[in-house]
Amino acid sequence: MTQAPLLLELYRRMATIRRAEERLSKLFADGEVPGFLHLSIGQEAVPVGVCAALERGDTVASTHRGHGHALAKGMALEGFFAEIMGRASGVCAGRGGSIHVADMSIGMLGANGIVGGGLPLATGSALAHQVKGRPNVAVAFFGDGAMAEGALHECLNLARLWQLPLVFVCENNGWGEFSPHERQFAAKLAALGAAFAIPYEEADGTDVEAVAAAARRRVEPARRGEGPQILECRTPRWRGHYEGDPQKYREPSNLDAARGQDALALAAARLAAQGVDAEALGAIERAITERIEAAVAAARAAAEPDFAAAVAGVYAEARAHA
Amino acid sequence: MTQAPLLLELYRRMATIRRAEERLSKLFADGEVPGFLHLSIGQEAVPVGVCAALERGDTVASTHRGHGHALAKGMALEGFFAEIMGRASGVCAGRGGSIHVADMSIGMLGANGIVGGGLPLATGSALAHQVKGRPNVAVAFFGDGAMAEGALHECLNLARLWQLPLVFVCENNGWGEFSPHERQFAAKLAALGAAFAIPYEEADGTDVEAVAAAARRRVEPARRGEGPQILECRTPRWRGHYEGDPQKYREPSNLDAARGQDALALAAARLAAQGVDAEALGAIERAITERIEAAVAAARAAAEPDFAAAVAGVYAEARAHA
Amino acid sequence: MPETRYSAAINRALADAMAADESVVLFGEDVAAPGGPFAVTRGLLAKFGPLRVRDTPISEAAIAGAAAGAALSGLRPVVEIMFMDFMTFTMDALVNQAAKAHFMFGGQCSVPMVVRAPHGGGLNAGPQHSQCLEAWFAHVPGLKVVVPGNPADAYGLLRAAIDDPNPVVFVEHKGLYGSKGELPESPAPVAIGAARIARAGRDATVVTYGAAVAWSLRAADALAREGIETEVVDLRSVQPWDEATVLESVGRTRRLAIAHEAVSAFGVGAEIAACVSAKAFGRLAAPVARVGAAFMPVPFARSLERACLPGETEIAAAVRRLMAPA
Amino acid sequence: MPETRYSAAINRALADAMAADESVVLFGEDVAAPGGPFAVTRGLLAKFGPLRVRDTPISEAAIAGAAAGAALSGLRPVVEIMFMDFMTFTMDALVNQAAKAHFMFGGQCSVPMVVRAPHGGGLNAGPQHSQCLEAWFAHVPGLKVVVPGNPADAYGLLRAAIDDPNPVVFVEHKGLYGSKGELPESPAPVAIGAARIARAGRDATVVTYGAAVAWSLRAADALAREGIETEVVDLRSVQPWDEATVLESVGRTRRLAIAHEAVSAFGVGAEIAACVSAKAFGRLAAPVARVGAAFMPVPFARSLERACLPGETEIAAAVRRLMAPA
Ligand SMILES: Cc1ncc(C[n+]2csc(CCOP(=O)(O)OP(=O)(O)O)c2C)c(N)n1
Ligand SMILES: Cc1ncc(C[n+]2csc(CCOP(=O)(O)OP(=O)(O)O)c2C)c(N)n1
Ligand SMILES: [Mg+2]
Ligand SMILES: [Mg+2]
Repeated sequence: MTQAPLLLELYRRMATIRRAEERLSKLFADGEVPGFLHLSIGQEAVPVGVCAALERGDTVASTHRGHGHALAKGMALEGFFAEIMGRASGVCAGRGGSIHVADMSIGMLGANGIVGGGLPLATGSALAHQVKGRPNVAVAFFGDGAMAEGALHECLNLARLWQLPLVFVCENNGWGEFSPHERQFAAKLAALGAAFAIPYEEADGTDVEAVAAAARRRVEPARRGEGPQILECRTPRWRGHYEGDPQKYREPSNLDAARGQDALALAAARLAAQGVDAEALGAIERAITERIEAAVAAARAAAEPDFAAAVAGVYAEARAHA
Repeated sequence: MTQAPLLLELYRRMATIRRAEERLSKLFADGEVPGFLHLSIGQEAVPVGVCAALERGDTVASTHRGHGHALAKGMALEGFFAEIMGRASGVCAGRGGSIHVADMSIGMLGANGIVGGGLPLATGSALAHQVKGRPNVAVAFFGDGAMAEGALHECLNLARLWQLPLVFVCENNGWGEFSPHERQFAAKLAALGAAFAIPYEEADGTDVEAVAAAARRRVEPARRGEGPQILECRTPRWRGHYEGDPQKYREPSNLDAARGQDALALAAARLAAQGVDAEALGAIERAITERIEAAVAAARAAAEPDFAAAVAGVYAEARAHA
Repeated sequence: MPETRYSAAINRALADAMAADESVVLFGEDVAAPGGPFAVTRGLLAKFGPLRVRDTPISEAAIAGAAAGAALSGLRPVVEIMFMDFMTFTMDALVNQAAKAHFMFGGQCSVPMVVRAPHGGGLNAGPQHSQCLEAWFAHVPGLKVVVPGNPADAYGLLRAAIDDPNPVVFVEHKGLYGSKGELPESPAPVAIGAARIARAGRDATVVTYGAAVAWSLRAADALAREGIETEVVDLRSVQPWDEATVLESVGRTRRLAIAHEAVSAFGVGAEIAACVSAKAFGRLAAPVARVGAAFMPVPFARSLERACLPGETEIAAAVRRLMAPA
Repeated sequence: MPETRYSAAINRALADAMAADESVVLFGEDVAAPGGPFAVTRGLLAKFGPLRVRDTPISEAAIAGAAAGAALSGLRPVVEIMFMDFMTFTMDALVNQAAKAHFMFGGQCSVPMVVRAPHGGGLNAGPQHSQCLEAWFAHVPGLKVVVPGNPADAYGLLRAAIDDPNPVVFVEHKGLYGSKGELPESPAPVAIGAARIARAGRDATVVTYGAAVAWSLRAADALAREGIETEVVDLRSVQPWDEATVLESVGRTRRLAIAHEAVSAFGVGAEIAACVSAKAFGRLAAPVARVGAAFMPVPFARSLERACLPGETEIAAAVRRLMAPA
């Protein structure tokens, strides 16, 4: 069993994601977040568990539902909120928004508006680790809906042929937008992995300790040069596909079942059993809330992005040539 | 054991393909065939065996190595040679050439310059059979090199989800252009089929009777509405990737092994054992040669394609609207 | 002439086409049971059943490719690609297969398929959910590209697109779905390739399409208050585009601005400007002006997106410059 | 100044770039062990080893996408797409990922990758193996598009493309691989975006790129015999393109023809024609002419392909029309 300090830290990270997204939901409702907003509330154990197995130099390619990946990999709340609120101080200077939060300094290669879009990016990132001889792995997060994209097939194959240090992490929340997974994909990821001879493991995506342990078991062989690995986490989708989605296509029982799986509550119960009292958790929550409110306030106070800078920012500057 | 008359007919079809392609090879060397020429010499048992299980209304999407599929499905030699020689009387009016021979009247949806390009076309054709309630199947021929394209994954999935009357036929000749299959694809097609719960069968692609029997076993369930099927045929690549390819990348032993597998010789030996003598086969061969020479002569005599007709042929004519 | 939403007009065109021809089928991501991501296909599953109206997995390449194969085998598929940005995955099926089959098979077959794809920004949906990529398709012989700007055209052009024996990219605008306009009780198809004079004027011509038609009309209103009478030509389709109508209008006004939401550089407006500049050479009173998005990915933040995308103000300014003495 | 083949110049640029920078890696279908389908990458596997030079499976989408991911993580990948026609599969990786990453991540990163892709006809390779699709990429903010027309430029522009922090589509021409030209002993990079006056002339300007440069020079020779002095401007890159050099030349000659192998409609020439017609308005002696392929898929048969694709004759004819009194 994990020691309380580690679990407590995992709890803190999960709670940060949960509270940050709850705050975003409110900001969205109030018109302070433009565009589409896809929340990962309920799924926090996956990014937090997986990123607990990663090092700073490891890289992560994410999805449209990428807030958890960004924060779990270490993105600062200030740049995060400012970006999603469209400010100049955003981590992407307000040009990307929720679907594109990225922080190269911590190996977070970006949330991605293209379903399956992160798969080839992570494949290439793993190639870079391999060529450069770095002791790092790349992680490709993808949803169950992304399994149907040809990119999965091509990347499983390429990663296996080249024995890349790449961990495929599927966040299987049972839904691709408004359609249940069963109606979208006819294969099991385990069987696909077996077909490519890629080690596969499933973890309970509500149990952050289980995810962290499984992630370590997948990351370490990849890091040692034993080739790609697959981790599939079943995880609940608590919210609509995006904020504002009335979820008419969803049975109330399905929603109830999802809400019954609560990674935070599970971790809190374990912590309680280990003697971490409500008081301690409350203090953590208060600290999180303070940091979030500070980030929101800073974002509100931040400047609008500068259009001239954006115009000048389409191309990276080339070295001068004759 | 198949009765001689059927095997004799299969022999005749295989010999037609072999002699036609040998003739093309000569015409190409003589400068009478423009462009690229991919020959399927040595692989004749696959198209002939598979098409023996098909009916006229069944549809076939082919590959860049599509002469065998075209002739086995019933394309007339005249239009075939004229097309590959670039004449107005070609089955595609000289606009497509070898890589695009097609004959919609017999359900031959075209050879295809795009590796894997036939897979979605056949998927759609199978959908049409299903929607229209036709008792037909579609066949997607593809090479082992095409397995790496995402299209395979997407189409396996779609065909299985919709239980389409679609037979995936892989012609595994061990090579994708200049690279051996093992270095291009890390999975076995059988395992991929299993992952999607699509029935899979392998057949010896040198044995036309074995291919025909296996094809019947795959086509009939698809026709009955039991969903997609996979047939993989190992088959030898006798020639270079295209005519003119010096095959420097290939071990002489690999080439010798391929040339040792001869679908025509195997069928001839069986026919001999069944009492069909060399005389009878000789007569068949002579008839084939005559038809081929007539087709070549006709193509040579045929007009150049008309450019104005081509310009006018970019769009199909729409009905008039207000 | 009841008022109808653009999305409802599309829905009705689909329903009417499906009722008229059993070969018309519909598939795409979330178009059946959920009724479409923008609710455009709502009710069609119930009306026409699961054989003809299908949800697909997230497999854009297979969606487009299967549509081409189905069209070769007797269906008239209408498929939806949820955002035009994802047409990137359909390029092979559309360009190498669908666009070329009629030609390269010597006229043996046609490929009657429609790909519906909403383009455009204005929703702060960011760089990967806002693009206008119609110029790519207009450059491909064998494809048609239709861009309706109002509900009546959405209906009529979609009926024509479905009837058309060629592959048609049917470009909708996300920002127009909620807009209203008149739709006759028994609406008729609208011929692809025929522009519409959306507003007559004698001083300058604005050639435009899609959502930019409304911006142009508003610009024309503003200009009229300054005494500038602007003719607004709604192309309705960009491949083919109605050169005759455009040249006729420019022949009268001698001044042309082209307005679209796509990036100007190498956009649809370039072809029109090149063509008109050549064919009306010596008869223009001012250089042809182009109004389009700034040359950048469509940015997320509200102020950035507003500054990036063109609108009424930019169009009016362009026309004013046309009118300025040289 | 030894004579070097275009393909050898590319090979040398790759070798020199790989020797100069360990981050440069190469992958694509049959580029390593077999040395490339057109033998362009021959010998590089032996020189730089299997870690940096790799054969890939037939997975164009993953090739381009992995290149983008590798570029984000410290490599400078150069990948080959065997025929430009297959770039259809790379559109998402290039357009939605590579082109936008620098911008949409707020300048945090760059995407230094090169996609080499041979375009063009002349081999009777038919509709799916002959296309010139560079206009698509030129329309995408964030991409650069380079089109060398001779060995020295192939070398110099490829070195610059590999050095460039942005994704570059490097367009080669299959018909040029065997062509020869001078390459200095120590060739230098050539700046992307700077055109080259390939031949000076006072009467008319032909703006061109790629294989059409040679056709234009031959046309200029023919025209010179008729007393028409044609200036030939080799753009060398079409995104960005060297507006200043073109405008300067046209300012002198007052006559412009644009020649490329791609289909004219909505092609690269449309942008140049639109831009020059506007910026040199009133100073042109004749309408801007465009020479390009007929609006059709590139047909297979020899006579059809010849009639479809432009060449010296068409370019010369266009210039003669420019010179004709109005
Ligand atoms: C290529 C592409 N196709 C379609 C979409 C629209 N889309 C956005 S999210 C989504 C569902 C994705 O499902 P899944 O991968 O399971 O992720 P989840 O939303 O469940 O986290 C779809 C279809 C897209 N963004 N990109
Ligand atoms: C999309 C695409 N990528 C690459 C090619 C170039 N190419 C033509 S055939 C071929 C090899 C195909 O191998 P396989 O599918 O095994 O067929 P075979 O040639 O062995 O019959 C390649 C790479 C192509 N035509 N299309
Ligand atoms: Mg999901
Ligand atoms: Mg093969």
